[in-house]
Amino acid sequence: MTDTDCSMAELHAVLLARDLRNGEKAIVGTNSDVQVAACNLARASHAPTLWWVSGPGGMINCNEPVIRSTARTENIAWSEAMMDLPQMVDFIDWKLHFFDFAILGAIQIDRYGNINTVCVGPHDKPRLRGPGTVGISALTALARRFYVVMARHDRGSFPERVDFLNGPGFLDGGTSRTDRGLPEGGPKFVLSPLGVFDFEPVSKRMRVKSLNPGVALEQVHKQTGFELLVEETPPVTAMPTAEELKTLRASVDTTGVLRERRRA
Amino acid sequence: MTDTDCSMAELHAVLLARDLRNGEKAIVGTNSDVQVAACNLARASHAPTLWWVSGPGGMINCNEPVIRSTARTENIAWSEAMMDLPQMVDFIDWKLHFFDFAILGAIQIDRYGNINTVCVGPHDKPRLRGPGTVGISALTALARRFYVVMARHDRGSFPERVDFLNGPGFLDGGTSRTDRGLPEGGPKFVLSPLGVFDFEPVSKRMRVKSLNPGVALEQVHKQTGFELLVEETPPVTAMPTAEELKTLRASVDTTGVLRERRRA
Amino acid sequence: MSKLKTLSDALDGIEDGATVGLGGWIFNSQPMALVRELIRRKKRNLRLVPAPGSIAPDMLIGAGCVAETGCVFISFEQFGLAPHFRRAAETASIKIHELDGPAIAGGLRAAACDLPYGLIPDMCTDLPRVNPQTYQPVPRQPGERAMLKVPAIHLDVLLLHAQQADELGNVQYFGPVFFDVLMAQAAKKVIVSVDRIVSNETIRRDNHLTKLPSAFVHAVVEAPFGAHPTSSGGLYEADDTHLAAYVKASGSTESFATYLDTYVGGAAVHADYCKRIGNPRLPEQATR
Amino acid sequence: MSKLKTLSDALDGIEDGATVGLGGWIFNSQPMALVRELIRRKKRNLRLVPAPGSIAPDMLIGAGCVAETGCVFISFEQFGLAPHFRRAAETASIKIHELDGPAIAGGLRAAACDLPYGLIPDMCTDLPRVNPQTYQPVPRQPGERAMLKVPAIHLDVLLLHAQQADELGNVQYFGPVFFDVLMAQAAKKVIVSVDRIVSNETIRRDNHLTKLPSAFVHAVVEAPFGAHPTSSGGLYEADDTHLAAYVKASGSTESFATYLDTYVGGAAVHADYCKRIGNPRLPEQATR
Repeated sequence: MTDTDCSMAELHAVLLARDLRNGEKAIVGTNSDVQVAACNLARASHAPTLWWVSGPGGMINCNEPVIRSTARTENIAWSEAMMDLPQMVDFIDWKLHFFDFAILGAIQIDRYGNINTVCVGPHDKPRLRGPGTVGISALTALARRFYVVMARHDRGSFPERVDFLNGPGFLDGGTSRTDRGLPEGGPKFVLSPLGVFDFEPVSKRMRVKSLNPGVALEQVHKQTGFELLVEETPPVTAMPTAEELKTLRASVDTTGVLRERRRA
Repeated sequence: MTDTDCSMAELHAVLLARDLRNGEKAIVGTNSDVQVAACNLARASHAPTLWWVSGPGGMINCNEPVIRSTARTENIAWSEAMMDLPQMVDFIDWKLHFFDFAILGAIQIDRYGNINTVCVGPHDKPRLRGPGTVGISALTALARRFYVVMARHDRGSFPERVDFLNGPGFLDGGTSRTDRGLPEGGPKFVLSPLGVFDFEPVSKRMRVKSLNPGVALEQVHKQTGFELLVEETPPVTAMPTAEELKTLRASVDTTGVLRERRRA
Repeated sequence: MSKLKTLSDALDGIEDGATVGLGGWIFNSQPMALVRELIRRKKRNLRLVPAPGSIAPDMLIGAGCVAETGCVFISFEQFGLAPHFRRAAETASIKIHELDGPAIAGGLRAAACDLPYGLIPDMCTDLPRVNPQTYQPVPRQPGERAMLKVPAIHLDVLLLHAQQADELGNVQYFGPVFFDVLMAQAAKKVIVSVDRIVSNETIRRDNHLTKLPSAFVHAVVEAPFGAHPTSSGGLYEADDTHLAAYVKASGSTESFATYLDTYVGGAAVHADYCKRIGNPRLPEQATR
Repeated sequence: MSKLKTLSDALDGIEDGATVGLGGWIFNSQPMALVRELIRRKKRNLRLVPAPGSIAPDMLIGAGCVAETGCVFISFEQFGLAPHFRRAAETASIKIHELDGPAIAGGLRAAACDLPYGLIPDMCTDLPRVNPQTYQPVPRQPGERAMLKVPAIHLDVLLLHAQQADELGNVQYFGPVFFDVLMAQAAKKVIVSVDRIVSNETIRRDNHLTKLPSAFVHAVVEAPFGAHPTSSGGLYEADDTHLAAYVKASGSTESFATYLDTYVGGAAVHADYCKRIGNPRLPEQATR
């Protein structure tokens, strides 16, 4: 094991942290280990005034160097302030107190970056019933951008069209998102075990941005339920540097919550 | 001075306290000395679980034996809890979290117990501009009953019809209040320097309940801008007992904020 | 006028078919002692309105108490999907009202304010398609943002768990309140289990922790570890072993019946439940 | 990314005609240092949206800065009516938008949520008659409660006073927040004067006092006694002598010009003002 070996969760935290900027505002949902790690890694390196709030618990800028669920009471002792939940629901608008970004997981994501956490199959008798929507509709609709972290990458989880749309991405592509009255925004990157994906600026179709080490383009095509755009030969995902991993492990995730996950 | 001599403010606090019951919920506005004294006197005697909240500051069941403005930070140290103001605005409904009563002052009150704290004369160019409405509209509309404490009693302050109606009493009398969609409720007593007034149950017209010591009925009629109902000869207002004044001064208003006011 | 009641007395008067709110958040402060008592009493056809939850709505569904449920989020997170909720959805054996955060918040606030409905932005999701009763289009003026109206969510009764309260019903939270306070404002009756009853003096000393003033609360029940197997505001953590065992037991009708018999039916009062989980002890004091 | 600004820098960019919110409550936490600076800068035609207030809106009106004002409540309580507000109303020299508590709360919340309007119950008052722009009838379904819609109240800038903040803009209140937080959620720009600047560590130590997280705040200004002559959350009481003198001075154009010259124009920076009121000192520490 070299000093840049890392788990998939660590890789995702580092890839996200690199894209977060100083002064941005973020909301972090449930199931939040990678999200918290990304925000606190950015704060510990290039974005010290990135501001984040725990969606469920309301704790702001928790800086404990241990990754905990964002709903946990223990986070209070390490926070600057608490927001209550109804106040937070009001706060998610897009003109005054917009959030710059949110990071979400999903059961399905489609070619236009719409996401589904509700069900596979028809809603009234689904083949698989997921947990539901919580804040996903508001965050994907109203944050300035969002990131999606997918635990799996196969034809079921990357279908042509989500079975249930509860997190609007680019809707039907093109200008359909803004045509239907949503603000500019939408998904910026999708991270999966196979690579990193973004969206072509005009058609808003998902495209390959980079492939994780050892992943072949052919494999990605085979495991995706729609035609992914590819421009030239995709590069290999830039893996975490020794410095990034050192900061992550020494200042953010000191108990190794992310490291224990599956290898990248 | 006998041991039952008291100020007008003390008299009003005692008269109000007698009518408040255990377990009731109340909201206390600005300009609140008599209101706070009435609530805490009732709590100190027959209504220990009367629950009251400071309208402006949100402090609940402040039990400091000193009368302070309900907006003051000092009340926090003596309270069970704080409610924030928008939460309080939501809380003033009439089906779930009704308030049992409120106590208000006014520039004018009319024969149907409607009150005015906005202006005398036309609104666009008033002869006298008052402070405004704050919570008065919601409290008079939605509390189960309210009390009005008038600093003056003359034809100007007791007109046939208020120049501006910002606190609904019985509107046009009879069933007009409920006809227009407001809940049952309305003013219960009016306290003025001259006496105590209530409302005839069917017509909802103001009537004389008792006259303060030394006040003649004729004087009251002369100083009132509408025809007051009188049933039989009104009794003399039952003045504070020695016991009531003792409790008020020893357990509620220990610094004599009310006592310093004008004699009753 | 004490509001302190026994578990059994506190739940008197809840009818079959009642609309029951459940507070907490996933593995935090699920009102489990109250939920188990509902199951012991064999309540039927309940209409649940759970805050984002886990075992509280799932166990009620598994025990056959539920006809309909709102769903904002019902999940077992690292342990997978909520087993009984999932099965009930996939077999269409209960009716599910799909909700998102803005709709539940808007509906609860409308109820709290006694308004027939509230307004939320239209997020262009599939939710209005599957739940047209909740998401109703609003006629729009030119240039106005697209909105939906969401009807008031009235709760007959709300079950909550918090850390401490006095007998008057002032309830204190050491941790976040999630949707608990908003739900309390929308409920006809609010029943709160707490890990311990304290004096009014204790409540006044740390009065910024009183998130439910007594006027919001109808009954408090002393139930130490009443949120178990979920966490309670820093007093105890979620019991991962128990949660995993619950999910496993939920795999078959028989094993779930055994689970219910052990922890619910066979534990007639809350003290029995505490014995079954090994009589854990609360920390002496954990306020901040 | 410090948000700490000088009084003068903080108010840069406020245009004549701007809609300016004023926080606090009557004689508590009126943002007076900021108000005096607005007057020094000779702002004109402001549209005020004051929380229930006293000297903050009154002095701006008296100094000729105001074209229109909302009025929920503007009073000098034991000192009588607000002298300049009263005169302006009685001579119809400014436009007054009469509001009640539900309308300002509903309008601010609609703005915070970026909705075009909010809903409130119809209380059968004369307010809709004199302010039909704010109180608009809603078509009613049979059996539905009568409601009014109130348009969103958008604030270009909001002026507040609180007790302490860090340079990042986390603002702490030792006392009640009144409408301050709701107004902050509805404002494009939030400027807060505080009696003292403290470290981020101090903010985190008593983090339940942080009522305005830094994301709500655009600039903080250190102005000890910045609420004078009104009170500041337990740090100092209202200065009754000064308030009475203000009311007296407001009796004639000449005496009010002298007042303004002494306390505003002639006190070019806030430190000069503190000198004029006798250089009072803050207590060392007064959090709870």
